[in-house]
Amino acid sequence: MTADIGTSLPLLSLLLWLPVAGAGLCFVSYRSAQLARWVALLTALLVLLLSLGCLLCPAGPDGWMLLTDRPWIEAFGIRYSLGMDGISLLLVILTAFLQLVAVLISWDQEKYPALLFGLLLLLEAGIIGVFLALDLVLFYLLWELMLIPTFFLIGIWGYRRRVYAAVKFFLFTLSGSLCMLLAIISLYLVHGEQTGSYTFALEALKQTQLGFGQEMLFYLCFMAAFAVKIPLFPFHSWLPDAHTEAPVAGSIDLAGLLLKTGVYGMIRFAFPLFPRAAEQSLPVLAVLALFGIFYAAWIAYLQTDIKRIVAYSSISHLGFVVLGLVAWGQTAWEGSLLLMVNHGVTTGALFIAIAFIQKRTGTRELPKLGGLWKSQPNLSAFFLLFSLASLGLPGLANFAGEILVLIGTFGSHPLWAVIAVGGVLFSAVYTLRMVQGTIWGPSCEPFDRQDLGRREWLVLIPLAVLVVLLGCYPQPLLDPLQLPVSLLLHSGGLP
Amino acid sequence: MIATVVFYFLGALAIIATLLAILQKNPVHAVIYLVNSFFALALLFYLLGAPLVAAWEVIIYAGAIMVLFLFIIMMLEVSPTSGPSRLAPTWLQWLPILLLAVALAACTLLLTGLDPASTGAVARWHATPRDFGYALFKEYALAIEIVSFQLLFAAVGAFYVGRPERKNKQEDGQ
Amino acid sequence: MIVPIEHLLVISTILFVLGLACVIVRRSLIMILIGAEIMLNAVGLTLVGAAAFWQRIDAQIMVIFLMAMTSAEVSISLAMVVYLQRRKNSIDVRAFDEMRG
Amino acid sequence: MAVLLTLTLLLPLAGGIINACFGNRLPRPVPVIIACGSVIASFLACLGALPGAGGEGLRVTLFSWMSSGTFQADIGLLFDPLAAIMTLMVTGVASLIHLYAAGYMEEDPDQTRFFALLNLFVFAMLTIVLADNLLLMFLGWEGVGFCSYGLIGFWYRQSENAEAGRKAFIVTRIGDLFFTVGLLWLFKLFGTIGIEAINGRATELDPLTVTLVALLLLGGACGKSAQLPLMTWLPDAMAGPTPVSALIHAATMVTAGVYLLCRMFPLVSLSPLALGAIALIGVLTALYAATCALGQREIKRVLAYSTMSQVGYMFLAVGVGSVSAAMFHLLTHAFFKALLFMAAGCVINLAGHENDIYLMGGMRRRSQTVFWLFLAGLVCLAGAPLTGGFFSKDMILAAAYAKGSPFYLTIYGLGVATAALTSFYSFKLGYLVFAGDYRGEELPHELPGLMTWPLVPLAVLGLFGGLLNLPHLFGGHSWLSAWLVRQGDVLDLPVAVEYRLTGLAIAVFVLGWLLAHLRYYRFKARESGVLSEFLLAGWRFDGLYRRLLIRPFNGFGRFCWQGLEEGLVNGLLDGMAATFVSWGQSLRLLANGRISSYLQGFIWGLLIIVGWFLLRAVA
Amino acid sequence: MSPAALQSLLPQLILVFGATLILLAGAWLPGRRLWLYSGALLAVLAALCAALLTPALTEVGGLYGTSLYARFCTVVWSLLVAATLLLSRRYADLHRFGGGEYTALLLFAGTGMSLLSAATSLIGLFLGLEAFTLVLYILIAFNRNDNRGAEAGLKYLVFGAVATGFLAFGIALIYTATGSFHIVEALGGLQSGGTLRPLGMAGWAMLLVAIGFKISLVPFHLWTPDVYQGAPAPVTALLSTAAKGAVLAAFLPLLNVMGSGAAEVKLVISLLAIITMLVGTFAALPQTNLKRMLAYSSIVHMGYLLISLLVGGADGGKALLFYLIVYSFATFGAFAVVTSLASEQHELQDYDELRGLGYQCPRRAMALAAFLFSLAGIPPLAGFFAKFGLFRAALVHGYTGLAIIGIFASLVSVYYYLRPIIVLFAQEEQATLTANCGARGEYLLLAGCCAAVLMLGIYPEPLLDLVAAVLP
Repeated sequence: MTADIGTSLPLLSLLLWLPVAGAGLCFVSYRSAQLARWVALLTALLVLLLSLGCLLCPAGPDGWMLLTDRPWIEAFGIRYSLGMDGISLLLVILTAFLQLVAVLISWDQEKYPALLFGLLLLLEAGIIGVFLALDLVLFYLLWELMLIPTFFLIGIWGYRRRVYAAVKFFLFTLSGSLCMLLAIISLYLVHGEQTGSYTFALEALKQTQLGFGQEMLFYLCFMAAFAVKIPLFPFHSWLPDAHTEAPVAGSIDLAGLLLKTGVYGMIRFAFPLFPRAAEQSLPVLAVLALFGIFYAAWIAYLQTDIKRIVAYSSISHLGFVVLGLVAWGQTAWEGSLLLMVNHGVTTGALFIAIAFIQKRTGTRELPKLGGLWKSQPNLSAFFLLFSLASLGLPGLANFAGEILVLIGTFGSHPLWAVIAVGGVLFSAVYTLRMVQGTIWGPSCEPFDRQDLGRREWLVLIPLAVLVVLLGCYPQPLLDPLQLPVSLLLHSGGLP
Repeated sequence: MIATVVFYFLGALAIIATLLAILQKNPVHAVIYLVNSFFALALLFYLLGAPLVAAWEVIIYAGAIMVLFLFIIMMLEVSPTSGPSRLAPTWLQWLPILLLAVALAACTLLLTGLDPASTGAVARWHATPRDFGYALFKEYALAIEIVSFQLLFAAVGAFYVGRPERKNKQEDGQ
Repeated sequence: MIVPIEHLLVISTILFVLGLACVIVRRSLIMILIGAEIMLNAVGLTLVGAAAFWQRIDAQIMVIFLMAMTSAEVSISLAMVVYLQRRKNSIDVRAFDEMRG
Repeated sequence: MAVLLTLTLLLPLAGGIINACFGNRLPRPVPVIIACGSVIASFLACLGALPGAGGEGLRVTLFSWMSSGTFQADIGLLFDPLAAIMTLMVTGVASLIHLYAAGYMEEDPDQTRFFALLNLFVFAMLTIVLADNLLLMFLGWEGVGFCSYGLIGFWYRQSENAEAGRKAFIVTRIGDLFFTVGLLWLFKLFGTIGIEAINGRATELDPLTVTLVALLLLGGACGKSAQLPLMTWLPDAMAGPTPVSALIHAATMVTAGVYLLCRMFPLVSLSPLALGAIALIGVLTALYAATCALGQREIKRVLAYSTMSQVGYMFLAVGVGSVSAAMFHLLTHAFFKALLFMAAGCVINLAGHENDIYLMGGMRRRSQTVFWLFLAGLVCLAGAPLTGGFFSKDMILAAAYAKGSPFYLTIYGLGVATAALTSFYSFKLGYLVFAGDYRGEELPHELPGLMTWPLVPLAVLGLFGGLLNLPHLFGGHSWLSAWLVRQGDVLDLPVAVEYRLTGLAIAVFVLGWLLAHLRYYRFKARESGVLSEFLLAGWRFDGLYRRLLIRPFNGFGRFCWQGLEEGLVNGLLDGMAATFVSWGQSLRLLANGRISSYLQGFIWGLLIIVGWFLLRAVA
Repeated sequence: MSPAALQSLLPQLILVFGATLILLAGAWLPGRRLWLYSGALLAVLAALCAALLTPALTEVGGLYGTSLYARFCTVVWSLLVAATLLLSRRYADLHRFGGGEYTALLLFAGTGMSLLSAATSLIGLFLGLEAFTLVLYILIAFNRNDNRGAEAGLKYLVFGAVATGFLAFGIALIYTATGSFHIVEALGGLQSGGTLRPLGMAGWAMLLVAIGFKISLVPFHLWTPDVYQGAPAPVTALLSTAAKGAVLAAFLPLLNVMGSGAAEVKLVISLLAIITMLVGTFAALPQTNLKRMLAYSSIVHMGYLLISLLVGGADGGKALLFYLIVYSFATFGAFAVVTSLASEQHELQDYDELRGLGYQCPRRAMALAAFLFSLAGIPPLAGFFAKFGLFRAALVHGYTGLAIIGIFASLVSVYYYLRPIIVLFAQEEQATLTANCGARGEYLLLAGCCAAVLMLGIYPEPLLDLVAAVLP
């Protein structure tokens, strides 16, 4: 590892702690919604600027742009160890951006605004931390830190079945991550017994010599956590409920960010720590991913709640992401990571559009919607654009990632890629059904005839620009991925 | 040899008296039987070389505590007609518990019987009051202190709980 | 030599279990407390026997503490009995099952 | 030159974006002017760039789209003769149609959306044409699909329209799957997706691979060009505004499949099997569509089936190895079919927005101009001698005949039969619409000038389009073949054979006309009967697909949702949760508030512990 | 008693004489706040003494040790008593507690606890345990206007009396086997030939029942929810933290001094741990009363703590003490919230009564949520590192099965911790809420517990170091 470059300005720690501080401020100022709002906005903005500032840091030969490593809990061998490479960078920027959007979108929230903003910032800290942590316990801690804010986001500001959804989300993710915790501690013990140094540092634990059965067991435990978060079939059943019942900010965070942490965990932790087990598991993962793509698409096709459709579509798209990982190649991985970012933006945008639609019509049920273009042409246009991006129209965001995944996958496993191509068709089928029922057809009567307001424009335009830009010129995102991806691919000892 | 016979006799007496005590419907009768049992126990203590303990057994248990019980029974007017007969369990209720108790006793005894020490004999031995007093006030002085405080606070507690409800809560100051 | 320690344990265990049975089966609060007294007496017997067995005085001292403790306990218990009788007008333990579940 | 070429591509895009983003805020005629202006400017820029297309052609790389690992995709243009001729046609026809649309959509409140989509469509179509790699082509490919979707469902308030758009998008996307797989495979084979590179190195492949790849490309082309078996979307697509039908579903987008096959011809031609398949699909579609056209009642649906049929001819041309014949027919067809559609739009307008040809009649009296324009298109379609359609169709049939093998002779025979049918339904249409008396009730609508005069150049082009590639027999020099550097396509048949073939073509044309004249000159009554119903419903393919594909699709989806998702996965989880809680409930019964039962817990616990110890001690 | 012995016992002396003084003075001056505050002050003073004073003797009267471990326990229990006194201020006002008696009894309970965890002799252990148990009988029934308090007192009394019998019988049996009350000799002499002597087994069986009652292990746990529910909330706070902690702290050396014979006992303890964790968890699931739920939760936590007892040694000790302290903060905090919500008529216990409270009293509700999350072991709250340390210790020492069961239980337990949180925040507000606005002292305590729960969740190192230093 290179020396601590970030000493002059502890960028990584700032990224992690700034939102925490902001959240604290929000909680403290719980009496004044206005203050909390601005605190949240400024914090989110600052974090975004900081994360963009990280772009300026050059990457070392080992891929790390910034590293921070300090003792934390020496009694257990836990270190406060953060690091940023190209992969983290992209995801951190995505997080910061979407969180800013989430703050903006929640601006008018009247129900306990200070609490909401505080939780959003806390969640941001957790997610950013997950993307930066290089110590397994620190990672786990931040991984779980995401739980509480999300639980409240769904549980307090959600819709009708919010409690069920929130509890289900909590229990699901927790059960996965507890498996991971067990494996983390066991791995630490095995490593400690072998080397005499008890540590949770990722780099050190990679050197652990494991028997194959042991390795597979640990790997499965790790994957339990990640598979739930991604979510892979059949661990996905929390997702539709959580997405559907969550308020818009929660949906953005869930779909845009939380799901990505699972994939990130796979490439940063599960694969490098247990390369042999990972290799053995690839076919299974591929089958699950492929099955998930179609299964979720099929279910999405029959839903009548548009938010639920988008929720299932997330499962389907994440199937592509996992497929790309399974293909185990530069192009496929870069495609997966790109698709992750793009899916985050697209789906987040879709959820926002849906929230606006619901605000105006009071419903998300397809049979009650229709003909929105007549009264809300601008909103409908945005909705259409995001839907198209979601179904993978070339030139819009998702396509760039999907095609790279497919190309990469075809290179190593043509059959998987060919099957996956079918998923693209399916996504068109359900997405167009959703568009059809919402903006086309005979019009329903919206309660609120106002088209987009100023703040709504402010939120939607950057998203729309991004959706187009990421589709037309994804290269700036691919460049920083190149080195870390190739390092990760080749360090694991897999072909 | 006499001592041994007396021992078994007293043991049997204590057990029988206790058994009768717990089977009584009327608590007053039960207390009387129990006093019997305690007397037998006190004699056993004496036999086992603890005359002082034997004396206290009579004074404290049979004397003080059991009288206190009687006193409370009288005070609460737990009449033999209404209260106790209603409160006395039937044989049917006794049976499972007795079985359980027998099983428990059997297990415990089998277990203790397996210990090599259990065949060891209790020898004739006599602790003089001097030894006793020495140990009590020299070695266990601290324990005595603790016990005394315990008794104090128990008394306070008993007083607090047992005192009648005041109609007028004047002590609610501040 | 009077008896093997085993026999002493037999007597005290039987007494102990009798006390226990009394506590469980009886419903009158007073009888329950009496059962507890029986159990403590059984312990006393064991201790005195053990003292004789080891020819040491400690166990006898312990019996004294036990008695003191018992009397403290009894005083509180009986005060409670009075208190409960006054509140509920009953010394049937079955009357006290308001909290459950 | 490069700048002009770039402008050709980007001007429609700019127009589209401006209209999409700001169209609603601009005063009324400005969006239309922007739309038409940008396409016309694009046409002019294309004309300017044309000299660069000769020989090796012109290449422009704008920027790198994405590159990852060994994969590299640029936004790069390739302006070679094939692309040039196509670009010219697309921009030219699109310009005229834009002008026509300006009149057609004059009163529509939503015209900015219309023009934005139309401009975007032109951009996407030009992307297909000019792309130098398959991925960029795919971008255009999907782009036209989307624009077509948006324009078919333009009048979205009727659910059927939007449904038709969706159907078009999804059915073509089935074809796109094949294209995508082909693209992936080609990249794996060659490590590049550049069209020239692939064509140049195609000979390195083994025959089986070539055949499979070519078939995949054929699949893609079938979807876009509405060939069997992915043809069901095209007739429904007529729900869109007429200019859309003219531009997208007649002149340009549906021919994209043909263009793709021509583009990749060096590769495709390496597999005789694939060529045979292309030819077969082409001719079968041509025949199928021609029969369906016979049974249609709506004017635009007749034209839609005829388009399908004509595109089938183009496929046939590719299948028999004659790129220039395919492109020739593509061009003439673009002219006369655009003309026909737009004239049909005029007719519909004249008939007071009535679509049913059985409710028309006597239209000639309502507008002579429209009649003559429509007739010009009709004779081209029917293959009247010396019209553009005649020459191009003849070239295709001759090329099929020239192949000589029984398979191709059969195909030739089918092609000729189709030609007869074409002539028959063309004139049936003409008679029903223009001859006799008006049978409808609607009053005529005014025809804006913009809706008639852009048709004139098209009529001229259609009628004299044959000059583009006039065969030697008629004193021409096969200019198009030369331009495309496909001199080999110019057949060297004995003159007698050529005369025979030409004669046959004329004969079938006359036959068709005569039959139509006999039957339809005097209108009798609406046809009914099993056969005509069957033809009207397009051989009931829709129903077949619904039963074979859509219903099982829905059924399986329902199984996944209600069976697996709700029943198995969620049921299992909820059941587990319920079990846990019920355990808790039964444990609650233990805590019944009774002191004695609590104490029994003590005893049991003690008994177990002592018993356990006893066992251990004994052991 | 020698001056050296007095000095060594100074903290306990402060407590007990303070209690007596307040008791006496309280009879003359019936000021409630005055006595509560001065009691708290005394308790803090005792804690300070214990923390700062290096004792002159290593063992006092052959009964109580003065090791760092014992003093550390004294500090913790004294502080908890002080906190309870502070917490009781408003509650005592509302329910017209006799200030002098209440304070004195609590201080004496503190004495008993600190003696208990310092015991080096079985007699000392017995006396310490009985000292605070006796006092707790009264404290639980201290609210004389409450039937439930009376019922709770009765239940605790009956079980306490029976448990005393078991404890004494166990001690008697062990003495019979070894002839000594001193823990090291008595328990060390229980094994022969590498296994536990049968008499030792019988003695341990009785001891386990008694201890099982005190720290409410399944199946000796059934009293717990009833008593917790009925007792005054501040008393419950003490009952669930210090009272249990003191027993556990005393339990730890008992197992440690056993040699090879400990294996037999540990087998039984692991069985108890398993059923405690599982039964407690499942029984808590359907609870709809906050205090009962917390009671079951404390049962489950005792199950976890048994694991650390099994691990034993320095590792287990560290895990135990750290867990115990973190658990105490969270549980005490939770009961403090209950206390602060109590009105004159009743405590808000039922979930129905708590509905929408998150918006009426956001700070307290948030604090309660934090405590519950900490109990559930969700990062970044202290409960996580407590569980982490505990399961880590278990895995290090090969108790994999127990660790897995523990993790499973803590997973399921999340559900019942979430329920009140949902009730507080996620459900519609109730029209008529009877929550109190709470007193300053309560807020102070809540803030303190919250801060501890958060800080220890982020940076537990200082406490871990302290705990490691304290253990022998």
